[in-house]
Amino acid sequence: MWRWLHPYAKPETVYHLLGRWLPWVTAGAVLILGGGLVWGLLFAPADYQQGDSYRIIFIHVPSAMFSMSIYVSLAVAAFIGRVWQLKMADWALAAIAPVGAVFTFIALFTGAVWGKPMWGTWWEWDARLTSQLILLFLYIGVLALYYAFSDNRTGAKAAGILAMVGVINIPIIRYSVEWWNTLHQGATLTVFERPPMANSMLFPLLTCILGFALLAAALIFQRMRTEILRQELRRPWVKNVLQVSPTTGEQR
Amino acid sequence: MTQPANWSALTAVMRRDLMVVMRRRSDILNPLLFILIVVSLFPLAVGPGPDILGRIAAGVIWVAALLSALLGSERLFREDYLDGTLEQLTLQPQPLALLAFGKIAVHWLLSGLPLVILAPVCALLLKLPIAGWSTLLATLLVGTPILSAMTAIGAALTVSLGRGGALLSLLLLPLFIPLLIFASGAVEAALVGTAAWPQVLLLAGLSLLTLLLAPFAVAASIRVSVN
Amino acid sequence: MTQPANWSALTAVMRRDLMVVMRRRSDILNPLLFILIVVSLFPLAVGPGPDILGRIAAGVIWVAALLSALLGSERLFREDYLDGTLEQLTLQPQPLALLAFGKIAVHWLLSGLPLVILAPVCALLLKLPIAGWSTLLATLLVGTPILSAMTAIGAALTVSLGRGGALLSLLLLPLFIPLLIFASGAVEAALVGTAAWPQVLLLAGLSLLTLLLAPFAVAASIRVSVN
Amino acid sequence: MQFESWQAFIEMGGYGFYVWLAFGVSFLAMGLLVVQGLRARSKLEREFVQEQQRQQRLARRQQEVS
Amino acid sequence: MSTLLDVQQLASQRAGRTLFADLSFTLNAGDVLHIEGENGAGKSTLLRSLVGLVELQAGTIRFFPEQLPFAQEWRQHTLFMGHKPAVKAELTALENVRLQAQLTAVANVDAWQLLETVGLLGLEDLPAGQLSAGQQRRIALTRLWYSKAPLWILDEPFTALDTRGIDLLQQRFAEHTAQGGAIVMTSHQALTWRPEQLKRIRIQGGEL
Amino acid sequence: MSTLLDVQQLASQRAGRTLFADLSFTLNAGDVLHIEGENGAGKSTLLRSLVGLVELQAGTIRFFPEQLPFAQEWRQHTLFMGHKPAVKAELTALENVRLQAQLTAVANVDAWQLLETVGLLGLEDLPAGQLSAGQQRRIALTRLWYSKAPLWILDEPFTALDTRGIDLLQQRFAEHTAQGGAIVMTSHQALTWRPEQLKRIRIQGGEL
Ligand code: HEM
Ligand SMILES: Nc1ncnc2c1ncn2[C@@H]1O[C@H](COP(=O)(O)OP(=O)(O)OP(=O)(O)O)[C@@H](O)[C@H]1O
Ligand SMILES: Nc1ncnc2c1ncn2[C@@H]1O[C@H](COP(=O)(O)OP(=O)(O)OP(=O)(O)O)[C@@H](O)[C@H]1O
Ligand SMILES: [Mg+2]
Ligand SMILES: [Mg+2]
Repeated sequence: MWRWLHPYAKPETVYHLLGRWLPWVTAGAVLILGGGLVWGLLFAPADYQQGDSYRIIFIHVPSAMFSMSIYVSLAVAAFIGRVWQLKMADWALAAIAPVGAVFTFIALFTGAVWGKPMWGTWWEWDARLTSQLILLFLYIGVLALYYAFSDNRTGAKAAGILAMVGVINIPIIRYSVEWWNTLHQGATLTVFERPPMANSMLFPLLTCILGFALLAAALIFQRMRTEILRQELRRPWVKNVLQVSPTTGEQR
Repeated sequence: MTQPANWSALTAVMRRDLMVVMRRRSDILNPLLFILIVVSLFPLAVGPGPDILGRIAAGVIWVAALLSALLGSERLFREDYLDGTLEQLTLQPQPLALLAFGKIAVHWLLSGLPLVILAPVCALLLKLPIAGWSTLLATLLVGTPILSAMTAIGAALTVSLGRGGALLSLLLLPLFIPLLIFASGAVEAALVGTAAWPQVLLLAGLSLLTLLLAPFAVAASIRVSVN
Repeated sequence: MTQPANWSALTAVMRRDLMVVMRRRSDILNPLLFILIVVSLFPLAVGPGPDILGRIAAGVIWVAALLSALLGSERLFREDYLDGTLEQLTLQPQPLALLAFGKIAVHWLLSGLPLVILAPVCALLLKLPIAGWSTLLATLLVGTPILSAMTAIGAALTVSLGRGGALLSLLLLPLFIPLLIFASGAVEAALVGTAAWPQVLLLAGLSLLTLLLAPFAVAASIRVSVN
Repeated sequence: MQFESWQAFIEMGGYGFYVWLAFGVSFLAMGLLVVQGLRARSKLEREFVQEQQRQQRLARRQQEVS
Repeated sequence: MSTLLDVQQLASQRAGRTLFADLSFTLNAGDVLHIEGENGAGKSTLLRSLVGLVELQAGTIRFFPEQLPFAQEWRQHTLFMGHKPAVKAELTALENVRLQAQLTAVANVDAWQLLETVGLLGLEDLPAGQLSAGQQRRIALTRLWYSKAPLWILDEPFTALDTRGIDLLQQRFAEHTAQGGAIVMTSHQALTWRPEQLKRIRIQGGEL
Repeated sequence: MSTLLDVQQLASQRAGRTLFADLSFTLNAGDVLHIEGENGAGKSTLLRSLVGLVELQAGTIRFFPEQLPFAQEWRQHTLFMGHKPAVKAELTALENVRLQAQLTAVANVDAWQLLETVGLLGLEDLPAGQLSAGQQRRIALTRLWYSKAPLWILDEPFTALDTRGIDLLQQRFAEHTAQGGAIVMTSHQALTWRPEQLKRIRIQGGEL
């Protein structure tokens, strides 16, 4: 069943394949996300309860959404790397994790900033907030382990194991936090009660979500290419790739 | 490959580790005293008001458990790695996961068990209301093995790095958090009079699951580190 | 024997230790993250009610300081002892106490300094009332060097024993207790509006004294351990 | 267009500080991510060139020796 | 003359350098294979890759009797000793020997006898860390006296031993090969004993 | 011919056994003192007690020039290398060499040159822990190439080195003694070099 993957599993092939897609994905990300944000900031109506502060939603919600799905993809990559001994899946950790970590950070930060006008506090030990914070720590842990080893391959394998252990924990964390918080205090601070969203707000939001997805893909592709090169630095094919433009990096 | 050989290797690993730590009989007391001291730090740090103390008691005892697990983590594999024991272990005919289980068990004996034993004293020192005692004990009993197993995974992953505890703690503490929440939540529940057993049962289930899976994760990590 | 030679040896010791821990530039973050995680453990353990959190905040941050000192303690001398670096250090022409001072400084850089830097964030996370912030910062600044110095003494004494952290903590924690009492007392004073500077000054005095004497104690302990 | 003036757009109905802080930091973070990615790539290229030069140096020295 | 080990076209790279490539050899009962090479040539890497401690670049390794299917089975037929002695400094010589034997699942070793054989009698109660360098090596080497593994893979077994110790060890090697065992070893010192079936392989090491 | 070291009636006990007693010798410029003895005889103990790492039972040790009054002064005139290499596995060869030199307060060593001398060029960027056993020893041995100490005290300097490495080291020994230095060393391997002023002392070791 994995046989069909085989020709694609060659680092060189993947490198060039990603290189071919990268410009398109990047262009799409810039256009769609830019459009979505302009739409959201300039044209969407103000919220009748929150006024214009709600416009933070156009970054907060997409980044929060993808912060979690990216972690799942991280674990899937680690699993493939472990079970099918696909080195490149392990390397993908290094491409995926930083993007996920930054998305998580953005969700946290925009949430905190939004919380100040809405809830009157920057930080609250609310279930969602807490689990997002832990998610950030998990990302950083995977990254720290990946780069802690001087031998790239060993680092990739070790981080893969950690990513898998971490993902088993994600639902547990989620559940525990949710449950812990409601026990201690009533639902005074649940993430805001919103009226059913008007289309004039929903459509820019959906555009932004799509834009974030493309952005994540573009970032990951670019990093994956670098990572493939790093891991294969001493292989002959890399010599060809890098010597096309030894100094300027035109070939990127 | 036969059962008895596996068993003797498991006990050999455990006996060796225990002997190294307890060259002297008096060393058995060290983990106990460590926990006592950590727990008695808190009344000093937060002031002795019984109302506050009682409310944070379960949390504090659980934090002490995490710390005692973390403090014992470096010794789990590091010296074995440096002196070549770890590579010999990977070459034994017994499954490495079995030997890893032995390591986890030793870690628990040296960090988890003392806490379980001392829990009543700690509860007394921190003025935990009586209603919470049995639940606290139950959570410790089923929860500390999870700590040991997770610590072993982290320690095995970082053993070849030799970089002090900061990286290790970074990896482990997020994984410990659910445990902390469930456990202190259970005691809280007992204190306010609602049923604590669902959480305790949940912890027990998690514990079993972890003990079943962790040895394999540890074994895989050791193989990665020894390379 | 000349001043510059002493200076270069001191920096060499410090640079070596720092490099071992921070192979990469990004490793600088690890101690910071460790502190953040430890501090965020507490709200999870004791529940998020802001009234409780604020009252125990200073104590918790100080307990985190102790722990981060203890966790870094094994790495202070143990590997140097095992690989022969420690015996080379005792044979250098420079006074061993000077090199010991270097070790203490590194330990502080890796465990005390991150805490001082992150203190505002920690205070925010734990909802410490604004009135206590400056005092907390002051106590940390003058108090954490004492922690590092004491830890170094304990670590040097136990380095040849190879017996994990429990014995070490046992030696050290009683020494830390006065520190904890003064520091959290000072913050408490600031919170209720009385003068905190007497305690802070006292801590500063203690700190100077310790930093002056500890290197000699560490040097003597190293010589005993290397034998 | 929801805002009458540039000024109103900046003020965001009184929430300007929060909205622009959130957007600013988010874009800063993403920008740093992009820059870091590109720099990692060019660092790799530099390393590669250095490595090649080192190989040549070593080869030359080996020839001198023999 | 039965074959114990068959190695075909082994290749290994470390940090981008090819240490050896296309290395093939067969080991029969009674063989002693002395692997030679300069510091950093790749001798230890070769031995470690034979037992699976290092990943191989290419090549096949077959242990005989081949009907043994699992990794765990051939492990029982192989004894590996690397540069590090795996002796616990905190435990006494006696404890070290006993626990090591239990770990390798050999029941009923006479630890006292073993200590006498390697010349450590009278020192059994000292923590191994306080013994001299050669004495610590001797503790590790006791494994050779009770191991039932036919294939021994020894990395620099003579390190830190005095001449009497080296002679003792070579005697044991002779016994082992006479009983149908085989030995793969490295050493920078020449053997003073002349095995009947001595093979040598020289590894050149990679180009820098 | 100036005297560098004068040792009178040294005695040492370890764990209740007398390792040596009444040991006296003098070391002049150009001398090589080879201390012999079986494993556990007490060679390392002797060397370590010369530099004060082990407490003496009895005897006097005098370093010359004697007008140097403080312990710190003779330390600058002595270089000791024991069984353990004091090489940090986490640091690269280059970093190890540089930091070691700074520690011994020798300014301006050319670390690259040193690495080339001991044959490690091209490996300077690998963490020392990944180098081969002999290569790690070589890192530690670079100290011999810049040390200004006249008296060298070396415990088993040939461990893990290949024959070329041993030759290189002996060359350096010859240079050192020719310049008026002196060497106290132990080794279970015979010297292949014949120093002009070779002395031997054989330690019998205590009765068990
Ligand atoms: C540090 C603070 C905050 C964090 C870490 C945070 C985190 C999250 C997360 C993880 C999600 C889930 C996205 C998903 O399930 O796909 C989310 C969704 C959301 N958040 Fe936040 N949040 C924070 C503060 C806020 C604040 C203050 C508000 C508004 C008052 C807010 C409004 C929303 C909304 C409207 C959603 C979408 C809900 C949905 O579609 O289910 N968040 N946030
Ligand atoms: N884990 C590793 N990562 C990268 N390179 C390694 C690793 N282990 C060994 N090497 C490299 O492989 C080469 C061979 O090392 P090896 O230990 O096999 O040499 P050796 O022949 O045993 O030498 P010695 O005689 O000194 O023991 C060395 O140059 C070393 O730098
Ligand atoms: N710290 C110690 N405590 C007690 N006994 C010790 C200590 N160090 C060494 N000994 C004993 O002293 C004796 C001599 O040890 P030493 O290391 O000097 O031997 P050596 O001649 O160097 O041997 P080798 O050739 O094996 O290196 C040994 O029997 C050892 O048990
Ligand atoms: Mg080797
Ligand atoms: Mg010796």
